[in-house]
Amino acid sequence: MSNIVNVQSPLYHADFESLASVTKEGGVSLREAKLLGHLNLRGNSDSPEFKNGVEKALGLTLPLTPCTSLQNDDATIMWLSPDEWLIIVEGGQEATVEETLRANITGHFAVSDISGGQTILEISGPDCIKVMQKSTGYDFHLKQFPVGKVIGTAFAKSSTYIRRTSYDSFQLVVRRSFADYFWLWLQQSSKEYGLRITL
Amino acid sequence: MSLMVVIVALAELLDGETRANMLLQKPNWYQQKRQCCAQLMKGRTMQKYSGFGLLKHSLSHHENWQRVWRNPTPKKHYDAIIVGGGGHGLATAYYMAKEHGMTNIAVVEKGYLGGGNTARNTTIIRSNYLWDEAAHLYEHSLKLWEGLAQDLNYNLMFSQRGVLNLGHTLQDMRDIERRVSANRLNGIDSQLLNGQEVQDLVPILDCSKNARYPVMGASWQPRGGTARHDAVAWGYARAADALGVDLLQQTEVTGIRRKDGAVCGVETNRGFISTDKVACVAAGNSGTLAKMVGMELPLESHPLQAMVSEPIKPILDTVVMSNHVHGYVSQSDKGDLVIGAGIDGYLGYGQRGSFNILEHTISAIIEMFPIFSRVRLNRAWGGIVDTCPDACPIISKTHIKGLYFNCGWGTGGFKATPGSGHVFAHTVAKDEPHPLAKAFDVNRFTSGKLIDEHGAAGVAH
Amino acid sequence: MSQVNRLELGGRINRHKTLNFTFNNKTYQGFEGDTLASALLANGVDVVGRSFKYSRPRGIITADAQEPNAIFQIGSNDASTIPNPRATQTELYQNLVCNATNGWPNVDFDLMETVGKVGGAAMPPGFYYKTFMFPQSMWMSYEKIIRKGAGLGSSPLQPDPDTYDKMHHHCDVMVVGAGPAGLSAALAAAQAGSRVIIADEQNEMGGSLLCSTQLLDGMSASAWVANTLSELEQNENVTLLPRSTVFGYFDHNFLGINERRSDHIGETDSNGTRQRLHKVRAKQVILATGAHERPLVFGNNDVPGCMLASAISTYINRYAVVPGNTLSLMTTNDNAYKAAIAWHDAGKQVTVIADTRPIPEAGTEGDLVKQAIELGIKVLFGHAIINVKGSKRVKSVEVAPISSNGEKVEGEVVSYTCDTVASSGGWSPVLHLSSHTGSKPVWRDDIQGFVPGKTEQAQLICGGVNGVYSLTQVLNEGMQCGAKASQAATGEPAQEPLADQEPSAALELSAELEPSAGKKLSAEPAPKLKLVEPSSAPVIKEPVEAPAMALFHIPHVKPTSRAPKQFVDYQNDVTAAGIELANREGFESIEHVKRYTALGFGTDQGKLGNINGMAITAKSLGKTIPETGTTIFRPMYTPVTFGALSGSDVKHLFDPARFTAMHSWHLANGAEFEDVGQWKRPWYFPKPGETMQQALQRECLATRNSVGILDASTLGKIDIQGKDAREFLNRIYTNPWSQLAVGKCRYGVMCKEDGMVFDDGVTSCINDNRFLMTTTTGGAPAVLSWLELWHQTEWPELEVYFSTVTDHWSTMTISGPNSRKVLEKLTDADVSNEAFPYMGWIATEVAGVKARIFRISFTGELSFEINVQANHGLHTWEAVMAAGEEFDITPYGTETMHILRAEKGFIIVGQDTDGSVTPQDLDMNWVVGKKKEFNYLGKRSWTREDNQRSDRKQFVGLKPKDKNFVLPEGAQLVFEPNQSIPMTMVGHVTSSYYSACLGHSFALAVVKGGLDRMGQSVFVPLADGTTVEAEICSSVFYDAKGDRQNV
Amino acid sequence: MLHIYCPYCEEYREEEEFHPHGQAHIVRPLAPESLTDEEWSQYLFFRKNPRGLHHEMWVHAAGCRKFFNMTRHTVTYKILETYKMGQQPSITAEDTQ
Repeated sequence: MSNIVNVQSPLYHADFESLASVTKEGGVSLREAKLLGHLNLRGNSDSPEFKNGVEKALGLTLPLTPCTSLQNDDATIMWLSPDEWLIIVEGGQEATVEETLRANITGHFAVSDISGGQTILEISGPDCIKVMQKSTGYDFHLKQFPVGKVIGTAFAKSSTYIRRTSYDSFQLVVRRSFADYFWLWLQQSSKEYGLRITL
Repeated sequence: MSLMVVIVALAELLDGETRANMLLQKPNWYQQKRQCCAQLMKGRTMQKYSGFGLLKHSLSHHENWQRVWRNPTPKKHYDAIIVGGGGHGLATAYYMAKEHGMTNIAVVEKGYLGGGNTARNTTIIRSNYLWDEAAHLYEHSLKLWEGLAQDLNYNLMFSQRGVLNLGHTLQDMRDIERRVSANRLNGIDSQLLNGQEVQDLVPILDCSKNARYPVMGASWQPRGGTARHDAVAWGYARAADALGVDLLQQTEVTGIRRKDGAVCGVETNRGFISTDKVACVAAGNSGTLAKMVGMELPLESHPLQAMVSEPIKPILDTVVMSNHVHGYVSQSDKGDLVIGAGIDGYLGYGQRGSFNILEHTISAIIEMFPIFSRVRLNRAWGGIVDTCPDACPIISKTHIKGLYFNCGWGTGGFKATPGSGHVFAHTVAKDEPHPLAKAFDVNRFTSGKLIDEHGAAGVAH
Repeated sequence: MSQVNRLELGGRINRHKTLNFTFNNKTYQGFEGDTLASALLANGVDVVGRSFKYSRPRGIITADAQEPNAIFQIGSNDASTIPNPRATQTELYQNLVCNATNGWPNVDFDLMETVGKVGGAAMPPGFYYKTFMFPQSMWMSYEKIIRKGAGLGSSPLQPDPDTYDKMHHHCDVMVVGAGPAGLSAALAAAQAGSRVIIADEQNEMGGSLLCSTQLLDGMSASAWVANTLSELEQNENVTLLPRSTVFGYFDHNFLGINERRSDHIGETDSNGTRQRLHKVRAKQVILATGAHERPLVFGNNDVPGCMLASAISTYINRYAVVPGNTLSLMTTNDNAYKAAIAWHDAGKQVTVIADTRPIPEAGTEGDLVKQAIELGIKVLFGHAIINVKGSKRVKSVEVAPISSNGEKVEGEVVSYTCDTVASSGGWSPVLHLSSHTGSKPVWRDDIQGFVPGKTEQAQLICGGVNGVYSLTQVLNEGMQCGAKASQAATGEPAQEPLADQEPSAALELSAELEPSAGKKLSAEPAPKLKLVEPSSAPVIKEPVEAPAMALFHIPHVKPTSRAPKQFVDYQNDVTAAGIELANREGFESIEHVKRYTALGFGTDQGKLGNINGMAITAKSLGKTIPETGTTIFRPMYTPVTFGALSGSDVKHLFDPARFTAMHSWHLANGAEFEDVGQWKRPWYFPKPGETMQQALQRECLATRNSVGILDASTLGKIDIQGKDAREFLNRIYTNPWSQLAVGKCRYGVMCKEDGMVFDDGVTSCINDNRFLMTTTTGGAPAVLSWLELWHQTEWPELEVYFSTVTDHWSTMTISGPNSRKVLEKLTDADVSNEAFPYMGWIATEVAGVKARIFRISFTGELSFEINVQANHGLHTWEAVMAAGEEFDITPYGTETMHILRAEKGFIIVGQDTDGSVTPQDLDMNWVVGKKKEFNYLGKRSWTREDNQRSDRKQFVGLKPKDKNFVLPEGAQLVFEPNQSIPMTMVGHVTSSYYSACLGHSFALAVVKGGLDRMGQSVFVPLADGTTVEAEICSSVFYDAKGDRQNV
Repeated sequence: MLHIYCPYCEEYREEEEFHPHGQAHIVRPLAPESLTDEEWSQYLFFRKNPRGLHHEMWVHAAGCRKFFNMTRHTVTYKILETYKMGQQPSITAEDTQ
């Protein structure tokens, strides 16, 4: 029995490695930020022991304003609902972070490792806002959707969390089983602008 | 088109209606028809319609056509008042007069006759329901449809072009087999078709493996079809009027007066009218009427959208429905593709729904018929459907003597029009449920004996 | 071929670019900038179609969306052909191919016309209802012939070669229509700093200004348009959408816009998007949709050559086409004189103007009237054109004096020779969109038209749609409207403080990643703070106009019923006489009139004829127009392509297809797939040459005898955490959870409040505060939502959280006597029955990967359900396959899984249940908690009367007498096979298979009182007329004691 | 197409993100066993169906997954308010009469 473990991201089958070498031009760039650690955190934001515990564990304040996110070198934490957050950490760190969270938080809370269940697609480029407008009914004007904001929304016939990382770049949190649909959809929607795959 | 009228008229003129009939070897048909007409004539003389009549009237420039119905002043008292002048209400009135001899009755309509869902539906008629109770009721209705134009002397354009319900998954096919098998044993003409048979029947349907949800088979009811919706209301109205029924349009019921636990009359915007029986057939407005007597009904009124394309040359000869991809379509005699959608999940009396339902419905049509992609949608509208928790109607007496309800037909009311009117007329006239209506008593929501037709009624129609 | 009616100068056409096109197999030429209609008129084509009912020849009447006659089939082949576009709204492109949609053998010579003349008399409105009834059985034959005449154009016969998509937008101000009102409104709103979208259905923005001869501030109307557009284009907050029809106005200021991106270029566009559906959510909507001119209703007003007065102006001024040589004009107003003046200026003859208004007092004539008289045009006041002579083209008109109220002909009829008749009965505001959201139009006597009524939407109206027609006023109103909308939209207090959010790490991040983003952020000024000097309205010399006359239906010397046909709605051949007849017959509500006569049911949806029809109804019933009511316009404003409404949601994108981590393996190994919800699940794995039955037999036996493997990843999985998790499970499930120990698993059933089974699955205790729930594949989203519903709305005090982990875990079930041996090769954990008994779970490593293994069994065999993080799913699957090779491990799909579980009598919710089945009906009393403290969901309903019936349908097994006969799934059952139809049915087959392992067929079913009928027979009457018999038996067919799963 | 203010996300979102869940403020009887069948059926099946203001429950399905309440007019479709679970409406039909 081989000791090598093949790890496969949800879009493994799309073979971005090969595509990256052939698609050099395009108004839209797409990258799979794959194999990161994803943790779903639930808790009562009114509870100081919860808030402080998270802050202690992550070194990052728990975002309490709806639809916001915070980030430091090690982790990104996104507000998903008044009692639910998504924590993104480096791949492989999720178990440690989960342990740290459990060690630091007391009271009623929940952490679920969902690293295998989702992936992040990073979409960017001058035409990426148009692709986003084709995909979801949210307003992408900077005034409504500033950098750092994160929204859970319907995306074509699926749903996703979208986080704006700059004027023209976004992260999409995509469930594994829907990843292929997103991939097909984004290819179709960006066709007229040219789609460039990056690694 | 015009050629047709001439030919039909000449055929009628030359050898009368009996000719075609003799060809079909139905010797008693003519007699039956005469009896029926005679019955209709009892109330007053109803001008008989025929192709020959059209030719005759054309000589006088159509100046002498009789009114289709009177515009009467409300009497002080009626033996029964039917609240709601839609198809079901008018049918109820007609059968009460015709079969139960109750001619001193009125239909009270707050707008114009047939102006509610009768005027807004997609006209599909079928009886392939799963559960015995529903199947028998809808089959009763279908049988009435089959002789209705002659009965009413009004062409309802009932076209038995057949109805297909597609199956796209293994579970769809199990459900279809179950329904078809039940229909067969109930004497309803349902058949199970496999994918190839469906393809042969509707060559333009995409039955390929490439579809997102390939067609695996279908149920097929050849006797199902469509009818001209407005004509149903007008035909019943004209025939009821001829039997002496007063049709009171622009008359709104504002209260139901009771005495000693029994109904004694209705308050309207045209004054109080006394009566012993109030039969409510008011679809989405049933709840408002119930509230007048402090009753609640297990009904919710939802928007149901429908739409038509521009008229195109005939290309689709059957009704095609799919629960799974959620849409259905038929082509009218004018050439419009008549398309139905699902209901909106929220309550709505606005006669309009949300745009995303329409978008999804059109996607579903293209999923089934990719060649329709370049056809254009002409008009979309909404009706208000009163839905019951089990997707079956309420045909019921109430705890108040003389008060009856017929409502909750949800998305399937049009096809039931004759049957609904027929069994409700019996229920009201005899003050006891028609045998086919018994199961639809409102008490079923207490006993738990629901008749869950969500499967058969899964896609709104 | 020369364009006989083309003027040598003028128009907005590009004479340097000649375009060839084919109409009815004859080739013509037009210019870039032409519509198909203007090009046909330029070429002197008179007859473009035939009417539906009477097959009368018809010509082009309008220059806009009202056109009822010039409805074509456009396209050269079966795939790209388009039924029913209007020539007036179709831009000409090189090599366009089009045909008339009616007429046999062709539009110029239609045999049916002759028949129409005879039979037509017998076809008043409603004639359908009065005939074709006898005998009943003949209707289908009559209908077949009637249907032959149905429809206008034809559907394509091949799939669409083009693609479509959709785009969402948000804006402060959405301006509908880019005529003078819309452009000035957009400009004002943009200058005030709003985000503006302006859409217009035409190829060029400018609306009526594009054919106006008025000067604005001394410059031509088109120059003003160009300047305004240039300013709008330069404003980055403004989006201009030409060729974009706002077809629907929906609740809460949501608009649907169809942009035609390539229809003007050619038949198809292989690279781009043919049409794009824009979906706009606007804070404020400005309707600047203008007005449509109304024709007058007079005798034979459908003869080709009869046109709207404004259409004539448009063709002359915008397209440099004079559609004839000699013009007669009938009008109720001054404005229409423009057509005669333009005609005259184009060097053609105006025969007569019949002005229906009484002779004005000297000096009170409007400026345009004066101008016409000065030009020497014959103007007859108090006159009307009561009839037209001609068949395929107007030959002459009959003019007569009429009474001052316009109701009677009073005097001698004089004939005038001409080839073109223009008419104008005034203008109708284009209020369709406002009506889409339920707003009822309001009649205004002063403008003789309906305007938008009270609305719930944040909607403003300006210009023609508001009954304002003088250009100066239109521009002023547009500007005011734009400013007002802008203020309303942007003056609102900010909804949320996001913009003032403290600079966070996220913002710093953005600066690092994308320097320009920071700049963009800060560079975004708040334009509304900037005081912009609004443009002021240009100075325009407006002609003085005398009041118009309210007249719709022109009298004839004969009564309407005997007069020549006076058309109201051309497409459906609705005449004034038809409407009056409908009224006489008792169809008095305008909705009845419409439905009975088909008024407004054409593809123009009554744009041209509805108001005239209402006016005729009103007159005939002795009512006013507002008393007669109005008709509510519905979407679409003009027809919208199905493809555009579907966008990209077609073919493989119609609905997402969900895949597991092992999907590529299944594909590579020849799996056939089954759609389960959105999932694609392997159905079975046929080997080359194998039939489905052979494959299933092989898969079943391999699992029963050695080991099989199933991808079970699609089962829903919910991580439940919190100290009240147990209590929550107690309330949701029917069985008790208080005693389930850590490391143990338990099967549970959940019911809805009506007591009917809703979902089932195994839930495992991870630790005292944590459980992992599994659900059915199809039920997963509904179950999660169900848990959240009860927690959020009823029991928020319970400390419990739910997270879906369905996608996180890849699940593979190895099942069969050799499954332990396979597992032992992959893990160091002790998986012996002693260390790891049935209905337990362990955390360990499998194939070098962290795993949870559950000892649960859906096959009845020794089974291990291995769960690994999904990124390791394929790796682990392949490792298991390798380890199992020596045992001939066999992958199986859902069908084998169904057979194996059915042999054990395990239910599948949704297949063996249908929402009307209780746990008791399923003979699953063991899963019903009797002593639970909480009155859990569904319990109360079991004591209702109907639940107490002894003849409820109960879940049993069936053994067909013929051991090889597999009962159809879904087949109905009867106790008495020889009864007549309708039969008394007693249940149905829910699952049915051939069991390779048992050596006979078997089924699961629900049967009335079935549990008390063991050993008795039921019968299955089949479609072919035969009946098969089966014995009622226990639903457990295999290993009743459950020994095999327990080893 | 409704435009709905989610009281948890604190902003307007498109209708496609939400699912309606019927009448709001239906409380599960504390002791179902003590109810008559009639009373139980009222809880199960009988709903207000007003032509006018309606308090109804929605869930922000594609967003924060929170259930919340809405006061909406069933004829005009105008939304007068949305409010969190556990809160009472500030506008009722009586207010507007």
